[in-house]
Amino acid sequence: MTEAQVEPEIMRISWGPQHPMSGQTRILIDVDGEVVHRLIADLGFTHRGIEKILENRTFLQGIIPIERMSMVDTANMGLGYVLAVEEALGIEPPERANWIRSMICEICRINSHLYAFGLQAESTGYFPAVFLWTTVDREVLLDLMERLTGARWSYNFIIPGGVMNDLPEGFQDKVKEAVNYLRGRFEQYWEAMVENATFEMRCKGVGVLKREEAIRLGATGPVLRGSGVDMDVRKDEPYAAYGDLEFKVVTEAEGDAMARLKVRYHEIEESLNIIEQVAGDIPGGPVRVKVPLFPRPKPGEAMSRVETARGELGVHIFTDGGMNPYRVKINSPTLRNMYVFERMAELGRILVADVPVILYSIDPWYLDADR
Amino acid sequence: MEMETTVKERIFDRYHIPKPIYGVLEYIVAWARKFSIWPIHFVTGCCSPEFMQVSGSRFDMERLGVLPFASVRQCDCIMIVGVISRKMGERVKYLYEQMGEPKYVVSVGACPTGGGPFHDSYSIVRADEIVPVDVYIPGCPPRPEAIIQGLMLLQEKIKREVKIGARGG
Amino acid sequence: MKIFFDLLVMALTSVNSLLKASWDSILEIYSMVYRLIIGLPELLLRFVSLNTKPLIQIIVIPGLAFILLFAVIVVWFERKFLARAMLRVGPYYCGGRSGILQLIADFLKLFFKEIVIPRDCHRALFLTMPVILPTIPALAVTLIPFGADWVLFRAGGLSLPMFFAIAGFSPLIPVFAGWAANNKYSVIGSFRAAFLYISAEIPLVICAASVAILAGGFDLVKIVEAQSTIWFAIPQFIGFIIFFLGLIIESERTPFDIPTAEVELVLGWRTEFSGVLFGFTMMAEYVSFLSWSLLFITLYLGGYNGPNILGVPLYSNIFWLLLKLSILVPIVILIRGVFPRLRMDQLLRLGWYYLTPLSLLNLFITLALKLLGVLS
Amino acid sequence: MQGADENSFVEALLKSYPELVEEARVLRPKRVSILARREKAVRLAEILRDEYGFIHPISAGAVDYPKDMRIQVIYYLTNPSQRFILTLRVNLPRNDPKLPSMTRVWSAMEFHEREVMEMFGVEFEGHPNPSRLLLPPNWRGGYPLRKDFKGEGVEV
Repeated sequence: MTEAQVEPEIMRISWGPQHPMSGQTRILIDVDGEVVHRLIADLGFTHRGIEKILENRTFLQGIIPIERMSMVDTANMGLGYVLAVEEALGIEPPERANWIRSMICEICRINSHLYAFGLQAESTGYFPAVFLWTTVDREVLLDLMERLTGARWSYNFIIPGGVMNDLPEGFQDKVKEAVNYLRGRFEQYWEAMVENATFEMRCKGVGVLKREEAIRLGATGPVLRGSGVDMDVRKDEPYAAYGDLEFKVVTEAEGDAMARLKVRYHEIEESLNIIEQVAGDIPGGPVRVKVPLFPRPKPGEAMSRVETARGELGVHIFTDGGMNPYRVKINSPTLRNMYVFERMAELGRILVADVPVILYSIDPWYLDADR
Repeated sequence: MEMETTVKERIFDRYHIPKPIYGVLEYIVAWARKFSIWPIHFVTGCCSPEFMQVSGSRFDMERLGVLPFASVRQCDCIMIVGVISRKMGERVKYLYEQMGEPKYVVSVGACPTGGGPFHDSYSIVRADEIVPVDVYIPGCPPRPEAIIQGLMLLQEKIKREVKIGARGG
Repeated sequence: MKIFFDLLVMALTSVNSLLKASWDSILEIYSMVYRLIIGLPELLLRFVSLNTKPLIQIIVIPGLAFILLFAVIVVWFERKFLARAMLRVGPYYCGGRSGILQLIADFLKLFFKEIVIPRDCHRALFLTMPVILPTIPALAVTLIPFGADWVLFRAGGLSLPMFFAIAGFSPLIPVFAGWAANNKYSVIGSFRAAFLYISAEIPLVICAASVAILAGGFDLVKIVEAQSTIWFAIPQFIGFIIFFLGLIIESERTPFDIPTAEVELVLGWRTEFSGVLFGFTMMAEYVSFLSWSLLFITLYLGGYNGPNILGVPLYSNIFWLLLKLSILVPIVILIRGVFPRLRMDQLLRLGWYYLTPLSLLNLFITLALKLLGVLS
Repeated sequence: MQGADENSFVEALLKSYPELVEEARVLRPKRVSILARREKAVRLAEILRDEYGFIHPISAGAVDYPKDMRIQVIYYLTNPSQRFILTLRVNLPRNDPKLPSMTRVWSAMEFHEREVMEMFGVEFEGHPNPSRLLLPPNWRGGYPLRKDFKGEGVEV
C-alpha cells in the first residue's frame, strides 16, 4: 500500500496520567487521522527515588521500599534484593526456606499475570466479563497469602537468611484446593479470550515484535518469550528452589499481542504445577538461619537476577562495610519493555485503537520502571 | 487553601426559597450527592491493585453508588490512591481545578497522608500540600474494608456539609 | 380549534380599537380583557376535554413519560445485569436494597453540579447540542404505532421514510458537539461517530425498503397489519440479522461504541460536558436505543399485534409491544457483557463489505418473493 | 563446567584486544566485569557486540565515589547464547564526567543513559534525546544520586 508522500498533518494526543487506559504515566501519540506515527512514553510520574532511600536504610529495612516497587508481584521484587544481600553476607538459606520462597514467588506471578489479563481485556473494551473475573480469582490467592504472611500485598516475609516463619498447619491442602479451583477458572479465561472471535480480531497480528528486534531492543519477560526467545532466569541461573523443580519455559513464535497473552496463560499453568509440587513434597527442616539485626557485610559488590512476572530484575548492591548499602542499582524490567513499546510505532503500522492493546500486551508496571 | 469553616450562605439562599422548604430540598440534594460519588479513574501510586480489588467483585464499591468515571468533568471526587511524586502532584492540582464545584478528595494509603515508607524521599509530595483533603484512609496498602469505610465517612461528610452550606451547589 | 379563532379575533379587535384611542374604546378593551381572564379556567377545561387523546399520546404512551421511564429502568437494569456478569452486586443501598433509586440520585446530583464551560469552546453550540440530542430520537419514537389508531404522528402514510429522515439528523449532533467542545478527544470522537452512522445507515435503509416492498406500503401501521399472518423476520431472515446489527451500531452499544471508546478517547465527544449537559447526553444514548429497537420490533417482530388477552384491544397491543421490547433489551445488553469492541476500520469493513451487499441480496429475495406472490 | 565459557571469553578478549581493556576478571560464575578505558569504550562496545555476540542490552547505571573523585558508569549486557552477565565499566573523573553515548552500539541504552544523565550529571555526547526521564521538568539542578546531594532541587 503506497503511503502518500504528502507531509501528514500530525496531531499530538496526550493520554495523560489521568486516563482510563494509561496507568501512572503519560503516552504522547503523534496521530495523522487513525494512523500512529510516533509513540513517546513520558515516565517518571511515580518516581519515589528508591535507590536514594535505600542508601540510608539498613539491609533489613531496605526490603520495604523494594517490595513497593511492583506491588502486584511483591515477593519477586523482595527476593531479588534479599538474594543480593545474602550473596553480600555470604549466607545460605535452608532448603525448606528456598521451597517456600519459590511457592510465594509463583503465587505472585499468577497474581500479576491475572492483572495483565484483566487490563489487556479492558483495553479492547471487554470490560465487564474478564476484567472483574480477575479480581475474583485474585481474592483466592490473596486469602492464601494472608493466611501465610498476614498481609494481602506487601508481605516482608522473605528476609535475608530464609523466610519469616513456617507454613501454618493445614496450609498445604488449602493450597491444593486453591490450585484446583484456579485450574477450572483458567479454562474459562482461555475460552473468553483466545477463542473469542472479536477479541482475536483485535489482538492477532497487532504489535508484531520479531525475534531479532526483541533481542536487539532489550525486551524481557513474556514480551521476549512471546517472540520466540527462551531466556528465563529460572532456567539460566536457578535461584531459590527452581533447580530441583521441573517446569518448562514457554515461548510463542508470532510475537504479536495474542502470542504474549498465550505465553502468560501457559506460564500460569506452569506456576500452578510448581505450586502443586512445592505443596506436595516440601522438605522438612529449619526455616531461617540466624542473621544479626544490623548485618555489616564486607566491602564489595553482589548482583542477583530474578525472573519477575514482567521480566528479569537485576539488583546490584555495592557495600562499603557499613550498616547501609553504599549504592543499590536496580535493573527494572518494565523500563526495558517501555523502550520496546516506544519503538513499536516504527516496526509496523499501528492505529490509535491498537495502542492500548499493545501497551497492555507488554503489561507495564510504571512504578517499577520509575523506581 | 484553608477551608473556611464559617457558615457561608446556604445553597438555596440564592434562589430566595422560603425557609420551611429548605429542609426538604437540602435533604434531597444531600441524599442524591451521597449516593452517587463518581471518583476519577486515576491512580497515582502503589496502592492501585487495592483500589482495583475494592471496585472488584468481592468488596464492591458500586453498592454505595461509587462508579469510577473516565473524564474529569463529570467526576466529583478524586481518590488519591498511593504515593504522589512531585511530577504527579502538579497533575493532581490540575485535575482538582478542572472539576465541577461540589468536589471531594479522598487520600487512600499512608503515602499521600504522611509519606509512608518514602517519607524521606526527595520527590514525594503529601496530599494536603496540594489539594484540600476530606477523608484520610491509613494503611499501606489499606485493606479494602478500610477504603469502603473511608467512602462511608465521605458520605457522612457530604450529608452534614449540605446543611451548613460549606460547599454550594 | 374554534376557541383559538375567537380568541384571536378578540385580541385583534382590541388592538385596532386601541389604535383609535377613544375613551369608550379603552373602556371596551378593559371589559374584554376582564372577560378573557374570567373565562380562562373554563377555556382550559374545554381545551383539554376536546383533544385529550393527543395529549395523552404526547405525555404518556409514546411520549415523554414512557421515554424517561424506559431510560431510567434500562440504565438501572443494565448496571445490575452487567454487575451480575462481573459476579458482583451493582447499586445496592440506594433504594432500599434494590438500588432502583440510583438513577434518580445520579440525575439529581448531575442536576446540582456546576456546569464547566471551557473558555475556548463555541459557547452557543456547546450549550444547545446536548439539549437537542435526546429530542431527535424522541421525535422518532412518536412515529411508532402502539395500536391500529394509537399513532401520535401518522405522517400521512409515509412514517417509515419520515423515521429515517428524522434519524438522519442524529449523526450531525455529535459532530457539532465534538467541534464545539474544542478538545482533541472530542474532535476525533465526533469524526468517528460520523463514520459509524454513515456506514450503518445505508444497510438499514435498504432492509427497511425491502420490508416496505413486502408489506406493500410505507405506513408503519400497514406494515404491522401485513405481519399479522407471519412476522417479517422469517421471510427476511438476512434483513432481520442486518437490522439487528444496525440497531446496535446506531445506538452505539458495545461491540460498536467506538466514538465513545472509553479506553482511547476518554468519553469521545462527550468528554467536555459536565453536569446536566452530560445527563442529557447519557439519556440520549438510551432514547436512541429505544427508538431504533421500537422500529426493529415494528418492522420485523410484528409490532403491536398479538392475541387479544387484555380485553380492550389497545391495552393488549401496548402489552405485546412492551413484551417484545423487554425481550430484545436484555439480549442487546447481554451482548455488551460478552463482546469486546471493534476497531474503526474493522467496523467500516463490516458496514461496507458485508452489511451493504447482504442487504442488497435481501432486497432481491423480497422482490423474488413478491413476484412469485408467495405472501400476498 | 559453567565457568568455563566465562574464563575462555575473558582470555580470548585479553589476548586479542589488550590495549582496549584496562582490567577484566570473573567475579563469580555467570558474572564478568570489564573495565574499559574512557576514550576507547565505544570501540570496545562495538567489538563486544559484533565479535562476541553481546547483542542483548540489559541496562546502564553509575556509582559515585567522591573520595577518589571518580564516577563509574556501568553497562549491563548479556549474550543470548552464553547467558552470563557482563558489566562493562568506565571510570570518569568527577569534575567533568563526559562519555560518548553507547546508543550508537545498543539503541536500547537510550532510557538508561537519560536516567544516568539526570541522576549523576554524566554527559553523553551524541545522545538522540538528552531530556529528563524520571525527574519533573521543573527540577532546579542537583543530581540526586550523587553522594553530596543536599536536596537542592526540592521545592514544595
